[in-house]
Amino acid sequence: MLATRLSVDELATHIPDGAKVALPPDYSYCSLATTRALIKRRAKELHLIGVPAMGFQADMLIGAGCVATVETAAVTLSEYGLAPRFTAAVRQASIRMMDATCPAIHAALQASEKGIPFIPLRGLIGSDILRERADWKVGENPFAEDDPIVYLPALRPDVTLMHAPLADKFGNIWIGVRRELMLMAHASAETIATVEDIVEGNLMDDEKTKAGTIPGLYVTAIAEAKRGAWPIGIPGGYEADHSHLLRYVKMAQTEEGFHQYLEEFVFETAAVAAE
Amino acid sequence: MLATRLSVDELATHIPDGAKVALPPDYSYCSLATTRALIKRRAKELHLIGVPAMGFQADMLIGAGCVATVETAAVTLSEYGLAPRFTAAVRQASIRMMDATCPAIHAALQASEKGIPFIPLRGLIGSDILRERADWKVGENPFAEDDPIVYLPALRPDVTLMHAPLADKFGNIWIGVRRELMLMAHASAETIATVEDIVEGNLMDDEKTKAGTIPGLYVTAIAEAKRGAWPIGIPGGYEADHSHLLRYVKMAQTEEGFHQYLEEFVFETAAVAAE
Amino acid sequence: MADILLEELLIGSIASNLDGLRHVAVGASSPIPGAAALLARSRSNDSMRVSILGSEDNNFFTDGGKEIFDIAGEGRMDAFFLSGAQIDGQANINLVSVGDYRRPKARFSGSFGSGYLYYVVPRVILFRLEHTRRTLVDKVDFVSAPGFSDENVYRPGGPYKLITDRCLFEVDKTRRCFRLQSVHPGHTVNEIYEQTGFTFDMPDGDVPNTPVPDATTLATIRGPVAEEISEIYPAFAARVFGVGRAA
Amino acid sequence: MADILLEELLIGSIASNLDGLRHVAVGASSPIPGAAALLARSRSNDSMRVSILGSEDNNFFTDGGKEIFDIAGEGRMDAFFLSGAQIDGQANINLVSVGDYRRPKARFSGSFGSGYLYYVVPRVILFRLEHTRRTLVDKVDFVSAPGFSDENVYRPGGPYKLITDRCLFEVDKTRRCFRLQSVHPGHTVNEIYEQTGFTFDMPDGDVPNTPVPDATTLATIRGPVAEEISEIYPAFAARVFGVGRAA
Repeated sequence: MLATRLSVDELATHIPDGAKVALPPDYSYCSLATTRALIKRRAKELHLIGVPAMGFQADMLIGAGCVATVETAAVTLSEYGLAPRFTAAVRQASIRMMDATCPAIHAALQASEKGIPFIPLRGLIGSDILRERADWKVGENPFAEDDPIVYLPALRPDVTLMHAPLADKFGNIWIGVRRELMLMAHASAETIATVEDIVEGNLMDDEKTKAGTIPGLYVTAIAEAKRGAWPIGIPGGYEADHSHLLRYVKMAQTEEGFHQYLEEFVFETAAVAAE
Repeated sequence: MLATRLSVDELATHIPDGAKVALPPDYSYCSLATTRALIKRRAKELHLIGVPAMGFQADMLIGAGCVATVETAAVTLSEYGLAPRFTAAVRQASIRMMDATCPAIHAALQASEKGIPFIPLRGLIGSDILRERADWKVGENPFAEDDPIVYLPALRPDVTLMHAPLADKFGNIWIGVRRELMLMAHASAETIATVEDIVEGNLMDDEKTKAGTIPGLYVTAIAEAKRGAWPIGIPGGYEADHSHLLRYVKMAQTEEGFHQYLEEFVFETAAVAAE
Repeated sequence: MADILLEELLIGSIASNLDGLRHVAVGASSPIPGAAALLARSRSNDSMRVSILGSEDNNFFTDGGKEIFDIAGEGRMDAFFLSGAQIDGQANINLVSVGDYRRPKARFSGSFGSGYLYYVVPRVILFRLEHTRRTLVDKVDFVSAPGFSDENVYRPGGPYKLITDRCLFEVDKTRRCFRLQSVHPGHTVNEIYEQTGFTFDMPDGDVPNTPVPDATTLATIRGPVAEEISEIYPAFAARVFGVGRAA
Repeated sequence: MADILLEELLIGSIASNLDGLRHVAVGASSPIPGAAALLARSRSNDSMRVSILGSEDNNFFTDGGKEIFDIAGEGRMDAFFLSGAQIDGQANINLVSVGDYRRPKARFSGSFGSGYLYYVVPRVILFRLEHTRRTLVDKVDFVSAPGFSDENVYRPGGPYKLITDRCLFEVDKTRRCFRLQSVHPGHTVNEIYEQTGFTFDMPDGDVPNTPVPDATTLATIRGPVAEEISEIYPAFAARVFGVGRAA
């Protein structure tokens, strides 16, 4: 079965307003190209799910007003510091926070992957993370006496968005050891990806490549986007654009500066050239 | 950290009498070399766990009197028919059966892998598999009304035994797409493996190889054993020894014939030459 | 159907129950269902995926043995095939043993994935080539998976058809039983009654013959499908179609 | 300790709390704990594994983001490091916000894995370089993870030490509080009292100084450990040890 191949703007239409979107952290495979397409079409009310944390991608979407809810273990720009638009939005209570802890997100996605309605997890009891999560419950371990444990409902994103180094024409996507992306694809109703290259042949034909490949079965559509992670990097590919990210962080400290950034690097077609 | 490297006979001592041993099916990576070592030292009271089914390996261990309990979704010799020593043992009630269904074994191992005490699974309700499993429970889905679901306790094997194509001196084991072996290693207290080759270098250094590698962290010891899966084959390596397997099935139809097989191919040192 | 083999009839008949689906999975030791799935795919205009356990060419899983069950649990598998040492009139299947479970007269391999897949795959096609009172029984000795479940049990899947070497049954989910749908050419309704150990419903009016594959279908079965199935089942392909290497 | 840097003191002190362990894991943005783990490994006679998030050389996971947590949940991780925007006298940590959670005065990144790892890793070392009443508080505004749990809560792990730029506290699990273990050279007990927002126990007798690394340890830190840590934290390694490329 051949993959559906789209432009980046068309790909972004698979994330409708209000969608639950699963996103990887900055050090994984993030599709900033699609992030810009979402901002350009002024996407609204997105529910972002960090797997398990998010970075620049989330900060931009939040700053641009695309986001209603943020479900994540963290939003961080790592060595670049706190995420300025995220921080401002939380302080203004303009987004709904669903704070989590990393393994709770992984586990809840695994429940979705397996088609089970919930999964238990240790930890969390006595934390304010749990206190604030009305959707999580504490129950008993049925195999022990007086052993409370947290029950997490399955977390099923509408769509996973990623940027991968390679795909083939069948929609198979190579992610290597970044298997959280495999889990995200399994757990989500749809998966869309921009990729650096669409290779000849079938990634499933070589057992070594196959071991790190998301089967096309899970993939709704792909789009070729050279340097589609820019301005962040992709592991084994290119480095982050350090000076651009510093510039982002500086501009994004204020709402005005952030919108000036969007004008310059997202809304202007010049953005394409900058890539 | 360097791996512990042993002879096959030494490796087999990591499966003490009474141990819960996880085994893969014939079409995966089975260590028949270690199976013979276990029979030679007259291992007793083993609890075999098929992940999710077993074949020749289990039939031999059962016939040789090494096994007390069989927990599996099936014991099958595929195109060679029913497993004769398994079938005889069940009919004589000389082993305790814990019949399962494939996904229940995978899910219960995933619970062990995650360090959660149980995991729910759909299906099973109304089956005699469930009726016969006193260790499984039916409970409620806490996120719905009147929605019974099976709770499986985590399944933690004492040891996983496998035969893999490659390992390195750090104990990293390459299993490619056979990721049920990865799950088994994660879920078990210990993992031991015979391997065709112990390669120079580190399997983790190449991201393509790394994607299909069990980290040495999980591996207690390895032993080199050329053609260690014989008389069955290993995928991508060598084919099964068809005429030998036919001979096994013929001899194993009776207890006498089976013990003659053991004399010829297990207890006799000639067995080594036959490999 | 002088020149049409039983296998070809079954392949054609099963395939007609798969058309329009997105993903059909086939378990181990199932050459006829495998060929039927490949036939259905060949006329799907590249919109159907077929996964066959044991195939290298038709196996696109990369997350270990659990993935096929996870896929089914998530609703990404539309059809699957199951069999039974015994199948009864309530569509219960038995892959375990005959007689007392703890001291059986006969023991088979085991339930494999049936205790799960039968519940979650919308279109489970039961397939049994031995249609006798020994295999199609009034009540199975061990329920590997029940044909039907109580109302409150999560059950998006279940039995859809039962096909044997003599006939095709359809499933009546309301009445929770089989209804004879068609009899294979050369077989009779009386024979079905005699050889079936459970009671079943009859259709309104005459019982039709199971349709034989048309010339185009037959050519597809004997050509590309035979070639593809020989990768996984060389002995079957050689015996039935005279193609591929023998095992 | 004229010629010994604070970083070197901390690295040596942390490492002495890791000796003999099988697997020490280090999270993101933790150059000093990372270097301490590498130091402990260097003298473990090849019996310790160290995994460092963000490292290529010291990352041996092949099952995605969940694996490090699964490993911890299974008891295969002996020590980990956590910090907090706030840490209180009951060893509660706060990585989320200051003020009302729904309309905070300050918001930080989030809890990351703390809501789980703090419960299951036997030896969690709290590490906070800013030792003031702003960070070491009487009561945290948000509990990312509690220091202690009720008796019936599964809790094989928890806090083991708290190390700051001024001193080292040990954890009294029975009294559920911190006890001052040693004061870093150049700092005083009085200063600790002034700068700490929570009450803590005092040891019997005099409060010792935190031992400074001996010459062999110092040579290891400045040699192989500095080299190794520069792979992950080049800016840190360049600034503190003058090795490796600068970021």
